Amino acid sequence: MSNEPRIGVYICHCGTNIAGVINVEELTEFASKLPNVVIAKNYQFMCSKPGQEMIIEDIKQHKLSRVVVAACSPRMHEPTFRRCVQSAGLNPYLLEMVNIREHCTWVHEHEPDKALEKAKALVATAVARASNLEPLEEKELPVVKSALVIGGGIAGLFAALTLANSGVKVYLVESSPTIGGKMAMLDKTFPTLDCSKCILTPIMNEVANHPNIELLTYAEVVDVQGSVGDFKVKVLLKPRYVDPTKCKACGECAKKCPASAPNEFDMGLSKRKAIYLTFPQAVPTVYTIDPKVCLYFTKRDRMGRPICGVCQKICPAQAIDFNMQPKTVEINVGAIIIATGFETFDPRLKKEYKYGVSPRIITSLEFERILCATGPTGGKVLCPPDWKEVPKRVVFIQCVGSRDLTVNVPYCSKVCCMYTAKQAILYKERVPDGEAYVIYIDVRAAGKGFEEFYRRAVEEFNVTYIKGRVGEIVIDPETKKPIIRVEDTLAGCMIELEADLVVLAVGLRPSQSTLKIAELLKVSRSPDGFLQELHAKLYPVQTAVDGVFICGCAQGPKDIPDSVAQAKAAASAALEILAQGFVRTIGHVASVDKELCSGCGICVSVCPYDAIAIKVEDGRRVASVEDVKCKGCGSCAAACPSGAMQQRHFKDIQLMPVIKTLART
Amino acid sequence: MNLPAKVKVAFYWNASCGGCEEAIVDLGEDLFKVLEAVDIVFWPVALDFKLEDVERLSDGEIDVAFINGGIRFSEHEKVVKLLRRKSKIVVAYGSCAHLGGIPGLANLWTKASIMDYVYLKAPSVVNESKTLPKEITQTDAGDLELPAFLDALKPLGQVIDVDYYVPGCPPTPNVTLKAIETLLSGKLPPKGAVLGASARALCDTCPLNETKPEKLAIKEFRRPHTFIPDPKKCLLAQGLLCLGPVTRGGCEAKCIKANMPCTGCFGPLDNVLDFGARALSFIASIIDQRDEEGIKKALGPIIDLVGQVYKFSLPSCPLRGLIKRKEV
Amino acid sequence: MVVVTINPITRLEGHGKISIFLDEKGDVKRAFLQIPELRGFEKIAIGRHPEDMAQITPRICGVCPWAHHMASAKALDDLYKVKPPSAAVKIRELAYNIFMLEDHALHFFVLAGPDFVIGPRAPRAERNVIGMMKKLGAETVKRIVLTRKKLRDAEALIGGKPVHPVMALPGGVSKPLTEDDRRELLSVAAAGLELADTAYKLLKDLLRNEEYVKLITGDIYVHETYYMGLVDDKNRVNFYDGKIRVVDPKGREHAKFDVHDYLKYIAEHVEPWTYARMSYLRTVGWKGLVDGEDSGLLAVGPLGRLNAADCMATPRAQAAYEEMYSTLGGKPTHYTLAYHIARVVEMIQAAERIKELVEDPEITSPDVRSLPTSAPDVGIGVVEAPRGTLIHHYEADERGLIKKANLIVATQNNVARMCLSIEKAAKMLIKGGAVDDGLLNMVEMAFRAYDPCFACATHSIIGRVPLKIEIRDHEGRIIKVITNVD
Amino acid sequence: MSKSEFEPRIVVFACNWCSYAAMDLAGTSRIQYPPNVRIVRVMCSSRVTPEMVLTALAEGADAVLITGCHPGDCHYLVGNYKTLARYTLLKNVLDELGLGDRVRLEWFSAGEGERFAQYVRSFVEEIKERVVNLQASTPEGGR
Repeated sequence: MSNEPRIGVYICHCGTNIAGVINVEELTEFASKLPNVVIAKNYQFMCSKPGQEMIIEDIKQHKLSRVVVAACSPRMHEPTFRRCVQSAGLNPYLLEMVNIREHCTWVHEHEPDKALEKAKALVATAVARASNLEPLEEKELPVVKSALVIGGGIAGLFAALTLANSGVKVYLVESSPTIGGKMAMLDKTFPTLDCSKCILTPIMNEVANHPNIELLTYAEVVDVQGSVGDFKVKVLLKPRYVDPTKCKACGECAKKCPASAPNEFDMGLSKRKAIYLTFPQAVPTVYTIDPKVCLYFTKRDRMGRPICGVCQKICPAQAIDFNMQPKTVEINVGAIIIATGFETFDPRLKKEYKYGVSPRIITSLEFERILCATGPTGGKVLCPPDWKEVPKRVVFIQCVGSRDLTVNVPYCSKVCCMYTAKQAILYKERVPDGEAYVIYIDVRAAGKGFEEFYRRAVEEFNVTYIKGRVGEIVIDPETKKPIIRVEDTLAGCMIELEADLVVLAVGLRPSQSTLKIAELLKVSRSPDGFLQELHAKLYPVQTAVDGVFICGCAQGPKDIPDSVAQAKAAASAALEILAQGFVRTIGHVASVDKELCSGCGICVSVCPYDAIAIKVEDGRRVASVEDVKCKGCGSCAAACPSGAMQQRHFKDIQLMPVIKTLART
Repeated sequence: MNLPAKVKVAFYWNASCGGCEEAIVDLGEDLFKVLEAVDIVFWPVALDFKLEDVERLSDGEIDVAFINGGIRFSEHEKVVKLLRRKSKIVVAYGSCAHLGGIPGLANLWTKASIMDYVYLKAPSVVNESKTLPKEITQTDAGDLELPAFLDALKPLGQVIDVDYYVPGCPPTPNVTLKAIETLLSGKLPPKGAVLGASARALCDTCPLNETKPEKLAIKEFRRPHTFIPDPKKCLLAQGLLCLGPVTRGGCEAKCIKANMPCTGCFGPLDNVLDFGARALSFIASIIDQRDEEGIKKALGPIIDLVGQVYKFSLPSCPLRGLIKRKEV
Repeated sequence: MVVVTINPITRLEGHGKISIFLDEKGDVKRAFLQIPELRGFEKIAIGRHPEDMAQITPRICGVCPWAHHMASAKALDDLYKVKPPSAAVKIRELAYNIFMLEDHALHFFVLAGPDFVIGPRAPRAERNVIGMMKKLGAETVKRIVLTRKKLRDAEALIGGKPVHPVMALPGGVSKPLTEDDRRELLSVAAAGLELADTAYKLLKDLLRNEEYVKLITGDIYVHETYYMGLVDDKNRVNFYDGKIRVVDPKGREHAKFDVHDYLKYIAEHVEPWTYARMSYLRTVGWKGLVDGEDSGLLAVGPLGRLNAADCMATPRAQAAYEEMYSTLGGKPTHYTLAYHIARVVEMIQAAERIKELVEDPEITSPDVRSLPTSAPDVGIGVVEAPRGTLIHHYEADERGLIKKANLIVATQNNVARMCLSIEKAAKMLIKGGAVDDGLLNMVEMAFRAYDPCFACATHSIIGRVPLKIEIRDHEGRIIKVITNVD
Repeated sequence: MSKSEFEPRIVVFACNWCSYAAMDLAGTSRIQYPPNVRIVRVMCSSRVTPEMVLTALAEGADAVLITGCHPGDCHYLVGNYKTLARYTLLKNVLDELGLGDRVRLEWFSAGEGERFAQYVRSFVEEIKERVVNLQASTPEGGR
């Protein structure tokens, strides 16, 4: 590069948007006299083909080494003009844009003189900055063509399938013994009333049998190192104590097993054995021993020997292995998709709803199990805990743990209105002479076929909707039945409603795994606790951590079709990186002058991306930046007490002239 | 620039404490070596050359003038301007000449408020006639003159053109020797350079640097008298406001070795515009709090932030001309 | 009207200036010592963290930073009402005695010594440290230089840096001493004693010269004033701690008080022709720059301390002390030049005390910090600086910041007497316009005795000392130039 | 100088993602505000150093406005928390130097174009008021 920069200044009329307010000729004249400016021109539409060609021509003819374009916001056309100067052989970072439209003529339309004065200051500033700009390089780093999907619910399954079908090797990690997630627990799905398992299990099998998918169930991600394109992930495989390669899932073991525990899959409404298969269609179809319950692990005789081991004795496949140990495997992936799902709100936090006080007050997910053919009642609608009485009046209460600031949940859980309508319909189908009431704040039925579905509940199934927020539920001391107290805000009167069964439509919360994974991967969470997308509209499945994507209810409450759509979106976003085969670093990353660095480590403390580390080089501690992790915020440059750390394109020597020029003019 | 074999050297002090003079004497045996290599033409502390003698020298005749202390009196201005004219190289020696030093903290107040306190309000003063020192006092024998107390203290570079700086309060013998060696070597660094010290911050040579945790995260800073720090662990990591990260190295970490945090007497590094502002930025960067209340809590014990970050450099702050000085 | 100005002569808070006015006959009409220096440390203190004062105040004087460091430390202990562990007190006292010895030695050997060793009227070219080297022998001088370095290094070992130490904190010191440190310090103690002995031997040799004794006890350098210094519970000289004792010109105890009462006894006077405040006894009152029993003027520093105390705190120093008073004809002694002798007596005490403290088993105790528990309020501390009594007085506001500071620096206590000394010497030595180099040096000697910081001397370390005095008539014409410049 | 004649200069630091976008939005919405502000674009408000603020003031700016994404919305996760900490400390020092009222920190989301314009309007008024009052109270006048 020659010593003195040769700057070309290009002022755009933007039709009358700029030229209609300020005198562009005068501005051009002013620009032409600024230091190092070789040429200054104006043109009607600089972003048009002729405008760009003019710049390209000038760069070549006048040997311009810097280009200043005074036009619209750089957020608008900086990429355009960067490409433009690049096509003329100039490094794209040697372009400087001046925003004289959004920040000047459009906001000072009625003060043309002052606007011109300001435009001059802005152009002078850009010229001052342009002189100190440096060419920057965007590096291309190779990408490992494999992906990790965390979570085996419907979102994780579709994310995995989409990637696998595109030829990407996928590791699917699920913390429970089977994939399928919460959807496997559902009876039917709204608004079409498809059988949930009927549509889910084929997908589960497809995943299990896919040659590109390696299923790691009963497993947890414990450590993640590296960055986009090259993550090194440690996965802990918990011991099942059953050899999955030998187990034929004949079920003999469970029949003989003497120990039992509440069945999580039935929300504790039924029991399972210490050795169990979560549900008959579980994938993998392999039994698992729960060491917290199993007598082999929990009880010893006087000699210190385990008191049980019956399953091992009777297993025809000899699959039982009590000595199985946890195992850590290490995998190398280019991208990660988080699909760790949700948990339901714990209604105990709403004390006035008496959940846990009366067995007649249950959650919607519990009711879902009651409705389900594989559930505790085989699909018959009966009252817990003795499953004898058919409830004749069921009251559904909406928004339990949603839109409720008293329990710190300001958001709407999105699915409860519709699943409640579904459950009311299913109840009425099975107990036609029963009464179904829904107490709601608002019915939110925005979705394809949703409003129609809700109308069906009201009109076809005579479900009674009462608008109001339940004040409290009391238990009748004699009948022991719950009595709901609510103000019907439409009728304007207090209502007391005795119910045989109360179903609390609990909201959705981020799962524990989601919280853990967020911390591990340094993905931030939005105030609601769910994972924070990079941008709510433009980058809804990306995160601030490059190469890490999110989908399903880990990102926020949503229904099945949305989860599936988002899963495919996350997969396609991951594919952008994986298919391209490389990642490109940005130009404006931090860089350290090691000669000046004292290794004090202040920069390490501020980096949100762990892109800086202190390394010992030539016996000295110095900061070292990992370009691919750096996102170019510049916080480290502001923190560096030595001036050793600088952000490229925003160095002190590039910003200070800007500030001085602006402060003086 | 090539210096003659026996260079002519002047030493001068302004509003200084004499510690810089002591620092020269503390060269011990090395002082004799230095004195052999140079010809001292002015050193009021040690030699009785008069200003007139300096005036008689031709312009540029002095090869190097080492000037310490800030400029606080009219006479200081007069002398340093004279020395500038007579010297090829002017070196601002020590924190006060370099940055203003601790006496520069007086710039938080107006000149009148200082006079008012020292001569009228101080508890031991008995001054019913409200006498203040003045520039000319008539006595029965004749007029007595005093130099004028200036509005503010200035570092040397704000009064005359300074070629080089030697940092420290006072500069250590090693720093002084290195600076003199550099000057005598004939290979002169670019103008404005800081001589004798490191190009990197104190942390670079601090024996405790490697004990720093990976990320510094301070929930609440602490003051040195409130707890007993672990002498084998980074003091900053323990919550003491150690300015080692922002302070030029070269002092051999003497304060740290005495279990006390760095207070910044060696001043900022080359790429740093303002010591205090840069210190603020790094201090803020390691505060592990996210809201205003938390940040204030973290800073809570550090009530006198100005006194911490500008202890040696207030007169060098770019805002010096804008400061609203306190009048009481 | 004729004015002789010696400028610059000294450092106090900076430069000093002597102005001598001659009348038409060429006799001295008036002579003034002016201090043209002010930095405003009492104002700088306001708003600071109290514990910072131990590092801020040493910047008042880089020659005696340890005195400010210690006075500040004691004021801070008092401010926070915290008692340092006894090992911490001993470490402070040890460092302080090392400093006292080193500072006194510099003055005796380099700054004041040549006046006596070479002779007050000897040519300037010889009356300096090079001349000392010839007279004492290069070996002795080299040993002195090395011992001084040893003492300075010991200061750094204990306090971080010799100039502007950092060790003192309210409630103790920042760093305990190790056994390794003790071994190092034992050799320092031995060297210190040797240094004090060398000085004492030299002094005794000098006092054998009757001419010097006559000079010391002559009427040029004598002022009857009050004397002030710290004494311990047995009225022995103490540099670090004790009560302030004042004796009158007859040697009778005038007052003995805790430093908290200093405002009852000490006041300061302001003159328009100097930036230095002048201390005097509030109990007597400001009577102008006059001496005698009615004068409230004080003398502090070595002579002030010895006159104000009943005896020394260590045996060899006590012997030297007794010898001094017998040589000078009893106690108190008002001879200004006796400062030099008193300084050597103090060097012996400092050296002996260093040894005692280094050998104290407790000196290596790790327990060197007491943590303050109460909020800062009012704190006053005192030490004996080499040049005299030094008082720091701080008050804190409700936020715990310094809101008020009063500093009575040693030389402020002496400055009035210095003015007297200079004027008297000038009047007695300069007559009929006869001003020569030797005479001017003798005027300066009146001033140098006080050691008002480092550069009291117009002595050179090397080479010639040019001096030029222009005497002008009342129209400003030069009527005479006295110079030794070639 | 009267209030109407005095035109203060305000240097505004804007982050690329939220506040700069808010200023763009003010433009595209043609919301008018006084031309006294001069905008410096950085990627994140956490790039703004106290030295930049000092430089702006020392070089003649009457005030400095630092802007960024709302807390929790930082494009770089936590950059604006660092900005807040740096600003809080700087403000502490500037208050002590009597210059605290010259520097502000304000968050603007990309959608707050109107609020930005409104903020600038009142900020400019406030500074005019203050500077003119100050001039009236000091005999020398002028800055």
